[in-house]
Amino acid sequence: MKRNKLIWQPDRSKYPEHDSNGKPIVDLKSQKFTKLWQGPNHPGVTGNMSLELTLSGDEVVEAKTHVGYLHRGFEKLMERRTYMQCFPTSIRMCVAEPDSNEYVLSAAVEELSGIEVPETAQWLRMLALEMARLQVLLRVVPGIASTLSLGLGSQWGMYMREHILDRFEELTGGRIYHMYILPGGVRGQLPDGFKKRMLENLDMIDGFIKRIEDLIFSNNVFKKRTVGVGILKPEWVDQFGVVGPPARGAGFKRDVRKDYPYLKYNEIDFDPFMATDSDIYTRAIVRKQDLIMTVDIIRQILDKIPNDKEIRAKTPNVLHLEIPKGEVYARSESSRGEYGMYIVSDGSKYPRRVNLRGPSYTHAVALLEKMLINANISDVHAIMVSLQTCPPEIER
Amino acid sequence: MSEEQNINQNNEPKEDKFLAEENKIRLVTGPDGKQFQVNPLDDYFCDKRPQVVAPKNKIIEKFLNWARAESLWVLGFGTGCGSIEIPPLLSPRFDAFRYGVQMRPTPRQSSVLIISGYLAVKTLKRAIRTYEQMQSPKYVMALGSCTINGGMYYDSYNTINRVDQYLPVDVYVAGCMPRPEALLAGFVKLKERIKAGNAEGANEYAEKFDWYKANQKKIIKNWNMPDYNW
Amino acid sequence: MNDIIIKLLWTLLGLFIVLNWGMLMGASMRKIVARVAHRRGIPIYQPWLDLIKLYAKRTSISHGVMFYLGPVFRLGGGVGIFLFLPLIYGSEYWSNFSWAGDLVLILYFQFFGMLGMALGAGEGGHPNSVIGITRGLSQFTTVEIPLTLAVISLALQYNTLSITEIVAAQQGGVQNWTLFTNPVATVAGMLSLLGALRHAPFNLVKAPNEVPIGPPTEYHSAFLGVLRTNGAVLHVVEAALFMNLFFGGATNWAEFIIKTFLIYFWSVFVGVVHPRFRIEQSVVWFLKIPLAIGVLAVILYI
Amino acid sequence: MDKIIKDLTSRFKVTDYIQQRPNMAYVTVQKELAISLITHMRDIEGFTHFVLLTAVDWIEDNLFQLTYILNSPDKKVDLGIRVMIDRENPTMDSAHHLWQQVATYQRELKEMFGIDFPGSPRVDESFILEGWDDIPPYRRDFDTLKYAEETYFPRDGRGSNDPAEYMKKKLYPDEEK
Repeated sequence: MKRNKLIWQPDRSKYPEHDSNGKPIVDLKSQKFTKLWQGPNHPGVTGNMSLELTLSGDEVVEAKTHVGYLHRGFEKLMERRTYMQCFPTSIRMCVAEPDSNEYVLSAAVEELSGIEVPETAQWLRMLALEMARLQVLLRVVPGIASTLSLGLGSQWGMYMREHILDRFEELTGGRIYHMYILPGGVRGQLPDGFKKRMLENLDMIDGFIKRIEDLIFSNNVFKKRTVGVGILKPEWVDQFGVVGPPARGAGFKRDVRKDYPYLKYNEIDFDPFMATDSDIYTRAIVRKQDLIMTVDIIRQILDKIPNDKEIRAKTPNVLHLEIPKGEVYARSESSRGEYGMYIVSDGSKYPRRVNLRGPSYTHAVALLEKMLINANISDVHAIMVSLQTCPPEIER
Repeated sequence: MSEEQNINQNNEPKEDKFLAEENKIRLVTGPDGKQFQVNPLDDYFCDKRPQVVAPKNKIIEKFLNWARAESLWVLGFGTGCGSIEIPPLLSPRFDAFRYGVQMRPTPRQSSVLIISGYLAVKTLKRAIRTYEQMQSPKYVMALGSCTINGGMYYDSYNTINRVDQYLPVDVYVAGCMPRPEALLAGFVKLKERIKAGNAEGANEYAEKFDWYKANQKKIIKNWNMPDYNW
Repeated sequence: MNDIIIKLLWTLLGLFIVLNWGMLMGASMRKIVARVAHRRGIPIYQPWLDLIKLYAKRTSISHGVMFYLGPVFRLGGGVGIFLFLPLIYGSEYWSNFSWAGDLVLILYFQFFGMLGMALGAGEGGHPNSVIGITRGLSQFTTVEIPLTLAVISLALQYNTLSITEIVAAQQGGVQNWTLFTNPVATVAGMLSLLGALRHAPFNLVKAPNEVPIGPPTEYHSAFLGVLRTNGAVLHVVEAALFMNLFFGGATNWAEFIIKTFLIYFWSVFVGVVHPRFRIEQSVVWFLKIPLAIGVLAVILYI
Repeated sequence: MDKIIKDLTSRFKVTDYIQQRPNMAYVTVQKELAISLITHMRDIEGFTHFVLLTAVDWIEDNLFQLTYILNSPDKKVDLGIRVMIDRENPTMDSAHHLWQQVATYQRELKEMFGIDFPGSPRVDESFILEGWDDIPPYRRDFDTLKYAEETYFPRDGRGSNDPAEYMKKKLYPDEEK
């Protein structure tokens, strides 16, 4: 497809007028501009946040993100809780993919207190993390088309996701919140017959991927809506701290699993997909390839996982778990990109400070505000969904 | 401009430091050259309190309640983490459409407000606004233990502990977070309540309007909008 | 005098049938879409319950006189088409008030409801409804052009502007349908039907993910009830219009029901597997292929 | 990594060097030199990926610790830069000209800790909280439980146990201490 032809780039150098700093002069009383608030109860906005858009015609002149609708003060609350009590709190920081939270917190705690994790536990952790990524991607890959009113793929994806959640229930006992990864290891063994059922589900997901390739990725209307729209320029990647699929779509091969291998990722054969076009369509393709890769990784994990009984390291009584003084930053790759937690310990039972670095923090605020300028009002939500913003991790 | 400021200093009885500039009392020059004072909060908005609309005929009301119960239009407003379980509710496995539950994108058209989890103060303001924009009869369903007694956020400075102090709640669904099955059970419960004629939350809100408003204003410090603005 | 009243009563009965058939059709379409998504979908009686609930709302906030009149105009548009549309060919009672130039009047009424809606939505004052109605009007203008061209082609072909006569000319077997005698005009008409019924990819007007939900954003309770009533009527009469123009009309109710169902199903069928166009894309789309086909259809019969 | 640190020690007087793990280190730098150090790291050493900026409240020492974590995508190393600033009147030079995203972090810090970053765009606008008129909530001397109990309406009958005591009673009845 001739991509250049589809890119819609009107000349906006003359109107609206810009001042010397390059900011548009918006005079709402002149009736040339419209102020449009979208959210928090707007079905197109991902999660509970809102956009304040200034429109000139159909085009966005100025965009502001408003967050804070989900602020619970986690970082304050965790200062009042012991390390063990932090776990149930931390997983609620990002609802869509709670396992990353568990992992980064326990990785940070283990690193500070020097706990060695048994090998089987590491494999099981990796399984949980990849399953979490799988269930997110099953929701997100067709979700971009769902924003553009093709809800069918989303419905199928949700159905597939339910099966993965069933497997989660089998493995951990929880449907959304798992609390599976704890300092020193994991909470349970692989159940009997889990591998067989999981492989059956993965086969089903393979079929699903073929179906959405036909339904979504080869659909001409979908291409027309997404190719050349919402371009993330490569020079913004460092400027805005872009990570994960948006960065990989812009030609930066950044994947924490490859760059800073944690757990047993260096024993697994995978290669993150990279593209350079950096529009919505490319990001959707990157996510779809991630989905294929995740399915492959889970197959490898199930193949290589050792059948060992030891899944918890010897840890001191969790009630008096005290952690040596120090600070640590632990990171992992979530479905949205680099996900990290910075913990400062003052040697007591309670953390001195916990700070979460979620990819949405920059994606949804600084980057989104930049990307929405000159976007068509119809594309705003497609751009937003393609960045996969998750409000709870912005305000925590 | 200077005159406007003078007016503000003189006539404003108590200074509301969060009041936005466009909501302050100011002098406006009319087309005939006369100046008059405008208080936007009083003058530009509806000044009618919500009214209690009592059902008239019992038998007809019974029939209408049945129709209302079977056609629950839910506002797509995910206020908290419980909203992650709303999409599965509408997908093949749970399929709430069978129960007459449909999603509506605008508060004007919806009849059920789902408070899906904890409410931060900032969201509470929007939830109240949304609730008031909905048309009576309207129902509130609150999910999760955090709406019942604060749950695990009992000590958070930014989330409220009990929703029923601010909005009349019809059904609570416990759990953190409630599973879709629990949500479906909650819908069935709500239907029972409506069919029995007990779900008169809108009237209750109108009756105890002052109490609710006092509670709401206690924690929402920058109210910054008129009291009646639907 | 008496004749007129009796005819009016029959027409009202027809309106009642069409309204119920429209709701049933809408519900079954939603069930079909749900089936594609592996769901069971709404109960088949859901639209009636929704309608009762909407009319039974206890409060309704109004924004002014035009806010009242918007849905009324919209309903006027739908019922207006119905009044002048012959439903069953050969039946005196079910042909409503069709007369020699009804085709032109119907084309006018198609726009009438949209304009009324524009006034009401403007009074509602919500920016989303204003954006939605602007999009709706600009899209509908371009949707009308291929349809008008197809109608002109038909008028040239059959030498009449009366729907009854067009249907009469198509009697006597499938081979006489416009579908086969004038396929080019049929294609142009069916493509414009996609835009008129506003399913994907042309549903940007009420796209819930972008402008919730377009023109009726501020409409609620009985206002929305009127709009929904109109929607049910309008869907059937639009399908019936196309049935009369291109598919040989109907000689009895069973034929009417099957044909309108299939014609309406065509737009759902396209819609369920497509995302939506942006407004300028859909405008350009209608001004390209359907317009060219429409022009071709006219040229062939000049 | 060692080479970089040695270089930094001579140029920017960094102290308290801690090698956390082979690819992660922390240093402390004076407030005046911090921004030039960060600029140096970004432009010369290739630490182009800004990971996070956050603050830690050391109320005992009357200090705020600001932590900038920088990452070098090529060398695959991280550097945490600690800056100690006074708690009484906290101000810090803004770094938003280096990375545009930093403005968001600074807005949050201004709101949650009350640390001022003069010149940072929109730093005075409220970011997360709305209508907050208490002391900034992430400071250690703000008691969130007390605030919550006073402001909201706790439901009666909610019991709370100290988990350590409770679990000791239930799970480890024999254990001493």
